[in-house]
Amino acid sequence: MSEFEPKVVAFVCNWCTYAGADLTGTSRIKYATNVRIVRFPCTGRIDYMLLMKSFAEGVDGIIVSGCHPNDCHYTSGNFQARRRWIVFRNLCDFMGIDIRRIQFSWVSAAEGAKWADVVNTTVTTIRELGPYTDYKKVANYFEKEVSHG
Amino acid sequence: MSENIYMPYQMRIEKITHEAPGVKTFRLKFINEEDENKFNFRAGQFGEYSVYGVGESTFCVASSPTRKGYIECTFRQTGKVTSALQRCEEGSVIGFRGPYGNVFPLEEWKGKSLLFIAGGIALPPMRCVIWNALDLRENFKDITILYGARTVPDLVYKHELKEWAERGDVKLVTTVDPGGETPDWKGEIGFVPAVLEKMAPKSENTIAIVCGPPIMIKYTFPVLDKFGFTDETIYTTLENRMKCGFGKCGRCNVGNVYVCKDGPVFNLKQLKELPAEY
Amino acid sequence: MSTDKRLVKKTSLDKLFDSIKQQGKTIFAPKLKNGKVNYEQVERFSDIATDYIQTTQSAKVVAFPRTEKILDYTKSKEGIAVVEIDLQSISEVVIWGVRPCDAAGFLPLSAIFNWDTKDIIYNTRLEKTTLIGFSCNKCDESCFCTSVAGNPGGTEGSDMMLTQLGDNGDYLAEIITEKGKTIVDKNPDLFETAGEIDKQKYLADVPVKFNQTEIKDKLANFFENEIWLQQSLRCIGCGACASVCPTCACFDIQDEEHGKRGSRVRCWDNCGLSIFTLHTSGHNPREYQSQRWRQRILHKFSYMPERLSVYGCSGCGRCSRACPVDMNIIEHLTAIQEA
Amino acid sequence: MDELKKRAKELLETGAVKVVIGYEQGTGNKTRAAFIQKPEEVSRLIFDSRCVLNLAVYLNKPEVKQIGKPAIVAPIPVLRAIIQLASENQFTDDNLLILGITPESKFVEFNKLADVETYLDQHLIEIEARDKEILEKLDKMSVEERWNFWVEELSPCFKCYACRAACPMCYCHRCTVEMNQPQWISVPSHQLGNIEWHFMRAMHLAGRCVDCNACANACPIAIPLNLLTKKTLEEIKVSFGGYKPTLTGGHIMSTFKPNDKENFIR
Repeated sequence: MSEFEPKVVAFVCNWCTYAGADLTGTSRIKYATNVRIVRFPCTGRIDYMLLMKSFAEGVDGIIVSGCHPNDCHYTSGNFQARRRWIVFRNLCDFMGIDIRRIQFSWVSAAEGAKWADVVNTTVTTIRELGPYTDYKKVANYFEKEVSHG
Repeated sequence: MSENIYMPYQMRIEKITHEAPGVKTFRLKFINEEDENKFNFRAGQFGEYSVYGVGESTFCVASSPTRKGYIECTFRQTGKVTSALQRCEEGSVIGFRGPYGNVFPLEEWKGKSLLFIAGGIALPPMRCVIWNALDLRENFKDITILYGARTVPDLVYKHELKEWAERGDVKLVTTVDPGGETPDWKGEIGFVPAVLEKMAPKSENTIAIVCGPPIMIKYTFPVLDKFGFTDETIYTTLENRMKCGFGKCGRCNVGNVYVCKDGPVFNLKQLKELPAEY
Repeated sequence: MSTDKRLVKKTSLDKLFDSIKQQGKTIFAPKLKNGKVNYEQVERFSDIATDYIQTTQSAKVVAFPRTEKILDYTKSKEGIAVVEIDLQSISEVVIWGVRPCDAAGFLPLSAIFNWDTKDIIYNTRLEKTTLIGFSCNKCDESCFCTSVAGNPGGTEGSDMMLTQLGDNGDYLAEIITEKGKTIVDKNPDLFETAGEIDKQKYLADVPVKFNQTEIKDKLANFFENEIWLQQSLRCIGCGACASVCPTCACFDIQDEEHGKRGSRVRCWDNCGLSIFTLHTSGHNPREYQSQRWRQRILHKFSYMPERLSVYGCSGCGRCSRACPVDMNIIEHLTAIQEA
Repeated sequence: MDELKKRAKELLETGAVKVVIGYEQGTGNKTRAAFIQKPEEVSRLIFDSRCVLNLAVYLNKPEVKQIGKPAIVAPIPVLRAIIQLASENQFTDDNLLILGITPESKFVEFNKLADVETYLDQHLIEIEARDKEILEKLDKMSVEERWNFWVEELSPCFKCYACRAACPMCYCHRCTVEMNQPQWISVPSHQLGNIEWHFMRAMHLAGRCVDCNACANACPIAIPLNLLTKKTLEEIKVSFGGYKPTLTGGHIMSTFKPNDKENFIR
């Protein structure tokens, strides 16, 4: 069997982390290629349902990242997001969703190296955890005959 | 065709026409020739059009049964499926189940005059009957079409409107709501019921076919009544939310009538017997 | 065929269960979970619940599952490959412990799925289902089968009907259909000959609460009536009643996509939900709960008997039991009859 | 109870309210909502431990609104719901009268919503010991065990939406599940869609749920779905100092403190 390559999706804010990730590239810092970046105006816009849908669509890990506290382009979007993440993460854990697979971080536009590190450590963690089969099993309901309850 | 009544025919989009903002007409061809040979429909019927992965949506067949080899549908982008249809390109494959529902009794109307009154996106269900009647022109006396839309760009089938206007055997009146006209607009300006009143249609030996938004219908019926149209000579086609198309899913049930089975075509007499739940 | 009557010893009941199980059939039977009894796939005879009046959900799931595939599709560069559901793949199912009202519920259900076009998916599922009924020796205040032409020992819809002859007694087995006969043929030793038995005295006494014909006649001219609003004022517009109903058949058709593959599925819907009839334009023909409540009653007790010659109710009382706000159907129908 | 009936009668007689929403004896051993519109019918009103339906759910029902100004019989959970709804601008002092019922089943009338808020300070939301025990039991499980627990519990859900309908806080004209562009929650009921639906429900109620258990009581198949909202209540207590319905304080999930504590963001 071929080695497991984690699929990781990153939801990042436009102003800090996306620019930070850009800097990682222009600084020629190498990092894991397992991540697909999705850009949002602000972390406040990152709906938790997007995270749920990502797992349903088969990702093994998720990174959510934005501006450091007090650095939000819209003043408070990241503070709002942080509250939501606290409850979201707790509820996920309570429902048995593996929160080790969701990495939250603050990465500024200047932190190109930090972005590479966040991605690399997340990918390493996910690689150790293996594919998220528990969720995939439930998400692949369509493989089974859908009937009887 | 499969015994599974939910299985759609596979159709290829042969041609897409932009009719108006958000409104497109698809010409659909059967991928499987066998399906095409077996397929038959009559004016007034509808089908379930589906985009795989998105779902099914209900609307009428807009082309005439006299034109063989293809079907056409016209729809406005409003919901989930119609939005997905809007994104389809020529050559894409979509599903189609049908035809469902009853028909306009064109046979019964032989020898009579026809008055079509349509508003906005409601011309498509009528276009099917109009072409059907025009292709069998000798069967009918006068054919009059009154068509109104909010604005000039909102008028659908602009090419065909031109064609009808140029034909000597059709009287076409087009109108747009006040404020919806363009500087070079040559048609009427005013709401459909008002324009109809001005036209003073003759009710003698005439069938009126009305289709449009509820508000237009509401004010058109009294005008027809004023000119002597009886309830049996006024026809319309109902739209209700539907899923199955064959009287099972329960959605289109109005009184003891299933719009998808007993309709969508009703005359005013039948309509008045229904509870007002449509 | 005239009903063949046999006797099954109480002590042989588990053997009968095991024998059916060994034939490779999936058995659904009432099972206790979270304090509620429901049909579940059961592996052992001892798992079957015995002390209950009625399961929360009806047996309709075997022929009309809450979600079932109609077709599968795969998208690729070459186009879309559509495959319809393989009816052969539907497995043979036995429902053990069906109540007479539940079995009778398949009649209106079949009428809906066959009144015009024939729904082969539903029909195949039903064909592959064997219903082993158990008559009722007790009932509760929600039961009203006798008001809708049923009875606690009714055999309609079942393939075999078992009636326990007194507490701890043996069972009278009525073999109603070929499917029922097959079970007997496979287990001849378990079915002994029965003498003359009057099962009537072992059945629950379900009082008649209303007259459905009278109600149907009344409903013919009852559309505009303040009773609908009065009755539905406390209705909160959920779909619990329709979901547990053995005869509710309203459904939705939806596409479920997962990557390049997906399925078109048919799933339950509820006329009690406001979105049921909502047009894309925003217009809703049944905007208020009172209209939706009226639709529910009229559909079952007026439209269905008129159009399909069968009432849309088998008197199981599940809707009343499941309702979070006590919309009791007996109470409401009686009020309509008396109005 | 007599006091309550007397007051209800007065209110209807004087026309101060058009309807009194209370509890009455239902069928069997059930109780249910009563909509008393005539003074002579106040005798139908009852209150006892069986009256667990949260009547606040009716305040947003169009047909009930059409009757006219209501008075509502309100035990503690209903009072909490009223304050939360008022803070969400669902009604004001002018269009509602509150006939409160204390935990000792005593009648207490409130003239103003603000008085209710003050009164509730003495009755903060406390998760019942029995539920706490279950939450603790679940917390002790491994992630896999919890996942399996919820998959098993939520799989039978057939999406009748009784939980949503019974919840006073679920008053949106169009719920997210009914939005289909995009389709966040699958319409058909299946394992994944059910988990997503209940997860989303709990998230939407976080910081708003008044812990009345109406959802779990309404579930026809007895899914313990109130555990989810209880868990969010617990977390809110730990992280944000707890939830209490308030007219002015802002909502837990739409406000923030710059120094909100967490330990998981890198």
